[in-house]
Amino acid sequence: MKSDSSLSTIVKALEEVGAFVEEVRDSEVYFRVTRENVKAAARALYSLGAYLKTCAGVDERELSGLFAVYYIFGLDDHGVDAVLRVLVPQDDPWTVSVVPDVPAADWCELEVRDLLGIDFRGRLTKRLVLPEDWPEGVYPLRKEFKYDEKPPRVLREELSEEVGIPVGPYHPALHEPEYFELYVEGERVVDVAYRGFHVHRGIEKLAESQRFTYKQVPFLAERICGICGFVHSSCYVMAVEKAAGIVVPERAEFIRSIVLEVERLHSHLLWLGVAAHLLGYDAGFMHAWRIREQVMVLAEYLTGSRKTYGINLIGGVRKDINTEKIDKVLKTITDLRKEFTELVKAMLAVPQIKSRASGTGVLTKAEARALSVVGPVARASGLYRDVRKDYPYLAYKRVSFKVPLYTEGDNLARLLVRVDEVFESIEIIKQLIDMLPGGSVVVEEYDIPSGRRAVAAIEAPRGEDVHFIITGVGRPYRWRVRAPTYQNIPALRAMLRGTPLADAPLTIASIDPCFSCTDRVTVLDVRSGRKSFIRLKQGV
Amino acid sequence: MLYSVAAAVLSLALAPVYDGLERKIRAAIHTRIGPPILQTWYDILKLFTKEIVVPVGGAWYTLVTALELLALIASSAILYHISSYGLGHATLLESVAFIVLTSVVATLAIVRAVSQNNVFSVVGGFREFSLMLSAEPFLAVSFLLLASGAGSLASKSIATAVLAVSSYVISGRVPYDIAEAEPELASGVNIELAGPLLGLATISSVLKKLVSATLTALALISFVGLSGLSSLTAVVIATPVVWLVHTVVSTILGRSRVDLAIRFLYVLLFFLSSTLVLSFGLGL
Amino acid sequence: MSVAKILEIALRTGRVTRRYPYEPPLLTPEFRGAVKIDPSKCWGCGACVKVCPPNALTLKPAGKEATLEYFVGRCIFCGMCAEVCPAKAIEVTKEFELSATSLEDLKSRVIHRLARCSICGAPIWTEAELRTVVKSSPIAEEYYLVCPKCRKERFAKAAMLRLGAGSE
Amino acid sequence: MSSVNIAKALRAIKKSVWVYHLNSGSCNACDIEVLDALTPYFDVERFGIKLVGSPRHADVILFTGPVTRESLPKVVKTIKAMPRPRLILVLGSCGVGGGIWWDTYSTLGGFKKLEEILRENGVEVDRVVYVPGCPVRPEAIIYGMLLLLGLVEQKSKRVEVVASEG
Repeated sequence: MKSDSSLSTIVKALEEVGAFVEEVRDSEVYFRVTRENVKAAARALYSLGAYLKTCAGVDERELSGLFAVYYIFGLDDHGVDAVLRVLVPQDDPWTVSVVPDVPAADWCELEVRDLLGIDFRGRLTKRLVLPEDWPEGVYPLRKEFKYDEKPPRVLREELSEEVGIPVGPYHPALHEPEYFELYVEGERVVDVAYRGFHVHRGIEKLAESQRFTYKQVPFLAERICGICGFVHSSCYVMAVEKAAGIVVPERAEFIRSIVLEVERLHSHLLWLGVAAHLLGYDAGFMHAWRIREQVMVLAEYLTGSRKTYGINLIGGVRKDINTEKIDKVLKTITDLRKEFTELVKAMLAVPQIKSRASGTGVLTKAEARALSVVGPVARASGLYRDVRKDYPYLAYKRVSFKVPLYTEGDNLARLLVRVDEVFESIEIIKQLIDMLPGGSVVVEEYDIPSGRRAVAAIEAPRGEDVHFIITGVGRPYRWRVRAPTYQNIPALRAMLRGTPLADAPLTIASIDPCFSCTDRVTVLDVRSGRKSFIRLKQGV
Repeated sequence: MLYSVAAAVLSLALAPVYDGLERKIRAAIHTRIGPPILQTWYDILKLFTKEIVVPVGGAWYTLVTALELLALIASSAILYHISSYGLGHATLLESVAFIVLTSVVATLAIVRAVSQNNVFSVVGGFREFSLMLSAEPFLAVSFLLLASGAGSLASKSIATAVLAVSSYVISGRVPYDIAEAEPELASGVNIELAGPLLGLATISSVLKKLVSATLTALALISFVGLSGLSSLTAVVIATPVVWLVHTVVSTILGRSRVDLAIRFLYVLLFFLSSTLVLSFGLGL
Repeated sequence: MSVAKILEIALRTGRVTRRYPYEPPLLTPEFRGAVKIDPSKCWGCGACVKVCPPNALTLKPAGKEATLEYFVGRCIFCGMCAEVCPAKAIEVTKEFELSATSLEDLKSRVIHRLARCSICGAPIWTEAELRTVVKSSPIAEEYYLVCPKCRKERFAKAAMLRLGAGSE
Repeated sequence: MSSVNIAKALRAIKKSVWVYHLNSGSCNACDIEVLDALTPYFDVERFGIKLVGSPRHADVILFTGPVTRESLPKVVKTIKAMPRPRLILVLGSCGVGGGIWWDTYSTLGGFKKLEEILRENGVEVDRVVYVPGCPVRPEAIIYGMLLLLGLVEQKSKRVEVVASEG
């Protein structure tokens, strides 16, 4: 993938703006850049076609006496990641923001500001990370902060003034505490404010605490999200293996890929059921989940648990697959294919589903590109983006499959992308089972040197999941997770504007939001400050 | 008269059972077992054992809920009274009283919804209003037409179709349950209710379904031309059958959106009504 | 009408409901439920405590005893403890009907008596662990009943003596 | 109304249990299993259990998550809105014992701690049943619910054994 010429183009472009190469590892190039030059460097990368994967603040004072901010850019055309490392002195912690050129950095810069106390110049900053009652000047990701410190709490009455139609924080459509405030005119949404990050559990900090070791973190990573947890644990172990140069047995890679696809099947079926429920078609919900139940049973049979599978280890997997399991997999996916085909036909024949899903929650291709959306949301807006193709990992380089692409960008297109992906996943599992190599499933002997860095990405059911790791002694020094929903939520604002109120829940659900993924470390308020008043007119 | 009262009382007592049956059948279409047939009764009885929480609005509010229930009982009583001699022979007074009562029920429900200090409830109330505006006039016209006994078989059939559709709409089922649409409105008009008041509202919603099913059953039985006790019995028996059809229809459809619902209803009902007028004009 | 297709599917499928608790649950042979510690096998070595990600297993010394506590209410059912247990004392069961009205009912404890250092009297390892060690490689009591600190001191003293550092 | 006749209340709801699902910052897995319990294979509607959209309608709250700092005020508000008796089924290892993040800076560490805060704010909880599981299986949710209603016996018992003398 990585050709020397494309590498030298990138290096040359960045050296022109004062950055220099720090390290080249596998498909990652690390650049050092001063805080004054970071904006120009980011601009240079953007003009080469890069997109921002995420940024991360690291307290490197123990290593170099400085703070560091990493900007991770993906150049998917070249299959290369370019990482900018900006060093920030601890007694004068500020850097220049890249947001004016790279809007996608908005959230992660604010996260760095609030969790590490680094100020960003040249952009609007506001205190919004962490709960409102969190004291000033306490930064959880600084090393001197203990992971189990609990600053005094003030129980405040919240959301007393309700200006819009509150959807949440407890709302039957979401099943997760999130808060959207919809500003409506009649029954049409004119704007939306998002108040999220209720599920901040301090996972990144916990992983670098004394309580955890490299081997235990996969179980923590799995609990970032109860739907796509295996993606997170796989991505974590992949990042560690990459950093430490551990070669995983091929059979383990295949098993991981099979389980990842099983997880995608259950996730998409779950989503389809929820979408049907939101459209008032409970029969669709029940039948989708009835079909899904067999996938859950299969997952338990393969891994030992219906969810949070717990089979990932650094160096491989804990459970092997035998012939009985292979038979069960093949039988389940054959039945699934048949039943799913029928169900989709029946569902799409329901007039309300077609009429309410099509033309609502539209995200154009241009908007999708500008907002760097990922996964089915991107593919439904005509953006060809799939980590399994762009950065092939595990066993995906060995199988052939199609990436479903729709151009309408509406709720129906996102539904159809997921439907197509179910069929593709079934095909992928079949191929993987056919080619399953022999051998062991885990390497026991390995060594993880400290101070290594790596970026790993996996195509989760919801889109690209990125993990960035800096190794430490016995445990990660810094572990940064960027879940797909993190990237997709900002697109909701574009999608919801002009959508009928009745379709707002479906539109919110159509990005298949997973707030627990997004919220691991942050609390965020994008309330625009603009208070449009509601006019509740009669429905017509 | 006595028979009509007996039929009305029987149907009122059976309505929650029909509702339980509806849930059972819906469950069967979902490939699951579902609740016991008496489940709706259990729910109502439980709600009445709960403490009374009077929402903002207080006594006025309780009054509206009780009045709504009374109006529903009265309208079903009228229907069973009419049943004893067939829809074609209803007096003008009876027909008008029925129409007025149905509008009163709808109006009270809307009043109840919008008088609450809750956005969801208010939105739900407005939706109910728009829905009522689109269904109620057609219900009235077709009912009065059938009650007058005039017109040919063709025009009667069309009027029955209009009545069947508009009475389905007032039953508050999918796709027209948009007033209490759970996903976006968190049970909408009922959100602020609790305990016995919610119990009353639950009975009201069951009775709405009863009135809707009885209405269609009555119109259909009228074609057969029965009268007296046999007509009454036929209506009482046909009611759960219509209820069953309503159940299946509501299970295989999704929820509509207020604008789509109204557009669809207007198109359908206007089409049917113009055919009706045409058939009258041509004297078919 | 394909809208009605769902009826056909439902008719063909029938009812799939498991009448749990009157019918057995939908368990597979691989299911990992709560773990069970066999007190007759446990040494109290604490390997499981070290590996347990949520700290559902704890080993706390108190006076003459050390208590290995398993709090199933925090367990994540990963089964890593059973994998690392050197005594094979931990078994992963299929138990999932764990509900309880109080948190105390969710705790199970194995109490180990602590052996004391014959020199300084400080608690060292559990008696069960010492027994196992002695069984596998017999050593004299004067060695195994001495805590590492005292052993180090004793060794230092002996070495000094050998070096002729004297008799102060 | 400080004392509530729990036995009477439980009898009243034995055949009709309306539940409200309250997520205090869980990972979603338990929440998905709650939904799963409604679907054909488990079908809790056969016990008269129904998911409702407002805490005012609820007989029982299904509580998941370790209670994050951010969700705390809203959780308190929601439980307050529930009429007495307040019956709560705490689902999953997070709610029961705080889960894998029981001691981090941004979680409270489970329902026990929340109960203290609720009491400080004058919100009484009448009965709690803890259901461990990570995530809880749908069957475990059913079992917990039946235990709350007093229809099954509790299996878990506090065990304390002295290790064998060898």
